[in-house]
Amino acid sequence: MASAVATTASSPQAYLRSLARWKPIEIAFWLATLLPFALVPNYLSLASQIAIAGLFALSLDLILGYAGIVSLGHAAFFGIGAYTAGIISKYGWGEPISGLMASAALAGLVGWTTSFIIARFRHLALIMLTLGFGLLLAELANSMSWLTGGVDGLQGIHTWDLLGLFHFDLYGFTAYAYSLTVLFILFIVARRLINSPFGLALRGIRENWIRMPAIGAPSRAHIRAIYTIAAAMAGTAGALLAQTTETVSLDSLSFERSAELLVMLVLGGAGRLYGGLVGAIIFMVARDQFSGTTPQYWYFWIGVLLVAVVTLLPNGILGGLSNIAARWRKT
Amino acid sequence: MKHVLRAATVLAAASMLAGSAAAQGTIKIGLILPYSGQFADTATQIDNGIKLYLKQHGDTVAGKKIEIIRKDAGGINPPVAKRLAQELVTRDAVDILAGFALTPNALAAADVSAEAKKFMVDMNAATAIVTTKSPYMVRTSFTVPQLNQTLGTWAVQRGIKNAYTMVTDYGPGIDAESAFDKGFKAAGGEIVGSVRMAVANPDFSAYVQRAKDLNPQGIFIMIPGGAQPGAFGKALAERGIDPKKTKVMGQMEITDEHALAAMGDVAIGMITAGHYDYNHKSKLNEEFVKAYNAEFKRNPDFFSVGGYDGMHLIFAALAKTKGNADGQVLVDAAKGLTWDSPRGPMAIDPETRDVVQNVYIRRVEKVDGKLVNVEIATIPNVKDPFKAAMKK
Amino acid sequence: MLPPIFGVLFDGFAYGMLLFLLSVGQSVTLGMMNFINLAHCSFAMLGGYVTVLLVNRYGWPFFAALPIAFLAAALASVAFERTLYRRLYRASDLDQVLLTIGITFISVAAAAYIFTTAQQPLQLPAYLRGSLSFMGLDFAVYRLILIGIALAITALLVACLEYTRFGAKIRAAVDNERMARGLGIDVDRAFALTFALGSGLAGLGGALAIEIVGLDPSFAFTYLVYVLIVVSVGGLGSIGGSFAAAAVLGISDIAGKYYVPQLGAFLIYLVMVGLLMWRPAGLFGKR
Amino acid sequence: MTRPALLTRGLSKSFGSLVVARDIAISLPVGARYALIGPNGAGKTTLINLMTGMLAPDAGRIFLGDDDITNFDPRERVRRGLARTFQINTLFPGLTPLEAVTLAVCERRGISREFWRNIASHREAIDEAHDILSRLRLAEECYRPTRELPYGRQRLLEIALALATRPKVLLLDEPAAGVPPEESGEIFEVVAGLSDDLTLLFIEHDMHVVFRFASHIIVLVGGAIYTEGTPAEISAHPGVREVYLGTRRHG
Repeated sequence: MASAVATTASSPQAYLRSLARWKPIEIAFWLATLLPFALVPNYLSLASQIAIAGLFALSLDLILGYAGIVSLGHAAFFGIGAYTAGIISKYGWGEPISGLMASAALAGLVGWTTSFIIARFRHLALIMLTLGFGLLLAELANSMSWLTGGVDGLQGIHTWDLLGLFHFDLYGFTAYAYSLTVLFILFIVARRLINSPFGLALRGIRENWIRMPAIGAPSRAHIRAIYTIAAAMAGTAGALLAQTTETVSLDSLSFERSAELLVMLVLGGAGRLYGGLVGAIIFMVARDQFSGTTPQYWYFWIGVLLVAVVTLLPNGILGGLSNIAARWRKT
Repeated sequence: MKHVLRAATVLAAASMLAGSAAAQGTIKIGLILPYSGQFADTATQIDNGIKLYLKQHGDTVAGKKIEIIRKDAGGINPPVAKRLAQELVTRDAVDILAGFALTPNALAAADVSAEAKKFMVDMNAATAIVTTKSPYMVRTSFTVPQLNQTLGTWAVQRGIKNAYTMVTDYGPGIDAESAFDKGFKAAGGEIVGSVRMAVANPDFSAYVQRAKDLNPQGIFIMIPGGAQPGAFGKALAERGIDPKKTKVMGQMEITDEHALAAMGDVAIGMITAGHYDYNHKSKLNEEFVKAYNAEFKRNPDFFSVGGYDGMHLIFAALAKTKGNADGQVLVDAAKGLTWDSPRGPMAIDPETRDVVQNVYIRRVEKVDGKLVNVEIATIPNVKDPFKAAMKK
Repeated sequence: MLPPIFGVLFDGFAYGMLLFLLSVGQSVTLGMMNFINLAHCSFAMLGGYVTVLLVNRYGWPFFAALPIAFLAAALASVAFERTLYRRLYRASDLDQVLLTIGITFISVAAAAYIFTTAQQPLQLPAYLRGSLSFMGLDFAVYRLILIGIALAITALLVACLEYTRFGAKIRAAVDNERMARGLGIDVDRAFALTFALGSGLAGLGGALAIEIVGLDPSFAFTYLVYVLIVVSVGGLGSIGGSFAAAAVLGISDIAGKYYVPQLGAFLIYLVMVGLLMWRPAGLFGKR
Repeated sequence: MTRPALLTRGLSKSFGSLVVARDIAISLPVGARYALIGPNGAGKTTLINLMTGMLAPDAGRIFLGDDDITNFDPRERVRRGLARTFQINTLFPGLTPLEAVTLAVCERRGISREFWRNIASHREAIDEAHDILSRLRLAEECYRPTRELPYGRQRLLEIALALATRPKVLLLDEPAAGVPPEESGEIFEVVAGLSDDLTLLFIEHDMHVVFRFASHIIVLVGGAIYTEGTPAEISAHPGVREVYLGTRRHG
């Protein structure tokens, strides 16, 4: 795609601008996200949870796909967001939007604090440290059951009507509209960020960590910044789940959630804004369908799906598809 | 915008009503269980109980065909459980929600039951407060205090004057600890120490050593079923604690069939409180076990009987309402129902909608070369003590 | 009379050896071949099921079942290596993660289908389940056996991989595949053999672990975290490192649970985080 | 005499018993074109790593102009005008040369933390990057991902990235390493055409190239300076012929 653009670009500036331009397929994608309202109104709860998973995957993509930080503990921020929103609501303030912001702020604060450690490590040590922090936090939440409700989950969450107008209904109508809107807004933020000088610096870190200091780049400061942003975004996703389902439990912090998130992102294709969204859609729809038909053995089919994607479409679905498209164009 | 929203909601509601109208002659039950993951076996056993009941009694009651839609919650996952419950109600137009192996999932789905006014049958989740979350819910399993507070009282009456408690540091463990403490202290016993153990814990030797250091007359334990009871039993044997001398007590899962096989002879003498075991001596149970084995080639356990009795309750209530599946009508019909179950006499408390049943105190013995739980005492018709205390 | 601390140290060391046996295969595949095999515990689970089947159903002696568990996992892994894994030796880490997680999912479902979801308790003879008294302390027989086997495997692996031609070939093949081929080393075979060795060790580890940790289809996921912890703390590619890491983690976990049970659940993770912050490449890590 | 652009004094480093740098004193005058030669394992790359802060010396001091930079981290040295290239390509394979050089320019200009405006709106930075690429004859290929560029082009991009930091002193670690002889000339012509204000130190094995482009040659053997001097002095030095030039002819 880049080469096709290059020949027509009149100046380097125009070339870079063209890379960031909205493409028709992107607009089509976002229009398609509105289809569930009309086509499958009975699936809006699922659609809402997919949008939340997509937002969560997008937040991981910012650090993994763009800055090359593999995290197995990203659920920590999701959980912090979820518990913050839940606890605020439990103690009497169920207004969703302010709750969302408070959750994002707290998750971001924790992300910023831990980023000072995270930014010092690479490779396996980094993965294991994120995993370790995640597990420690999950244990902490379990032992602080006076605050979190422990294994039984937090009880007594009530989310007020959105904007004082829209009740969170049983059909998930409001939930999906709300989650989708938040996802879209944060997607725009992420998209701008990726196309900014800062986004370029992040890709530099991913592409070559060693070269960065040799061109005078403060990689650690960059990593701290993006880690904080990703944490806040993950916290927002967690808060959305807490508010739309009015439940929070320890699973929101668990290793399984972090691992599942990684699977979704890699399945869709890391390092591509839409990778996490596509991965979340495919993974969650596949799971919903497989587990609907064979509740006991759906793991098998999900496994087959993953193996098939890796062997047929390396670098995730989007990565594989763009490779195929590039090869096809060359011939 | 608001109008559009309302219109869409109405539309969706209309389509749902149309759905249930089309299914005039059927009653749909949405079954939410953790079919995959760590608790898959619990789900399997509950579902087996349900399948057996349907096989024995057919799938029609009061002229209605019973249709079951199964959903996998995949372990402890309340948001998913709640969504599945929502979808079952809105998309599949189910009349009854059932299953629920795990308390957090049951609590989440209870919101849906309350909001949509759907009858809900908790076939396993055992935390006392679960049934308070929806006025349309009944329970056919047991409650943690029902077993453990009863056990605490019984232990003191049998001369165990001091005890050490060891529970896993999670909801059911903490509930069991406080229930046992309550029963034990009220009867005059003394708790000499306690420890809360890590949830992910493949090795118990350190904790057992702590208990041994204090040399109590009794040890009360509460750990999740599955792999841990076996590991716990081994730690007892290795640290030289003999359940024949130090009374090791707990809730029934620590001496279930698989746990006993894993522990071996060290389990002999362990005392547990339970509401069901496949060795319970009654004609009804013998038939049940036989039929169960014929169908699934394994013995039923307390999960199975929760599912079996859950189905019975649904059938009995529907028979009483002549097929009316309205949540309020069904729950009213369910209140006060009594029947004979493989576990013994059983009833639904009309006030709390919770299960009333016999609590059996059992001791592990070797009978014909096989380790089994032998009932040594029966405390009849026990209500959930937690709710009794709440009322006061 | 020995003070109880010796008992705690013994239990901790034995627990560490259990972790070591479960992880050492991963240390071989991840450490030597640089391949992220998250399906490691699936091979361990296979070893476990083979053992249960042979011992419980066919009445084999436990020790006779162990080599079969090793072989079964090794053979199964060769089949996977030939068909799936080898395509991804040079793929990105993330693709390796996705493939092996997929295989783990499949193995979990397959185990549930074939062996049901029930716990599979191993029926061992009484002499393996008792304990020996020595100076007032009880030493469990099974734990002594675990320690013995762990020590033997460490010695054997260090000898094989660091002092034999086979070991040199593998290291050459991993360090510079093209040069190794140029030197006439059959790289494909070296990789397949290493992979089989790693998976076989996983099978053996699984067979030895189930007596303590139990066995059901979720096994393939449950112990993955412990395996990753041991391998990363030990340092990639170092058998000795894994051994030391497992011992440190096991002892601190058991000692922590004994002396400060309030921290029981946190300890193994705290130790891991602390050790990795101190030595990011692991205790004996080179890279 | 004005202060040298880069000065090291008593620089030493060893790994265990292996001494890789022994009491090294180098002085690069402003605008110099110095070559660093020596047999494999002489410690040439190590010396560059010490100067740029990628390795910490055991002893000795490093001055950049008036500043003692011994304790500065690599990034701070770059900001003060000490840049380097790498013997083995250390590029950004997935970025295009335009993106990579723009990144370096943005870092220097201090706008790399700006996350809201599109990169394309930073016209000056982009033009500067394109200008550097043009000077290094990379303009035509600046829209292709780096990993697709021919090897020789990638070597030039190494230099372009370093230039984007606007260095006062540039350390080139075998800029033409691995490039066929017919292409290496192009690379050195580019190097020779760089501004006279820029102080250069390059490592190179090809003696023809060294004698053609260097004004001064430092010979490193076993981690220590064996000798240094003008190309004429070095080519006449009997010891150098023996330990280095002699073996190279056959090696």
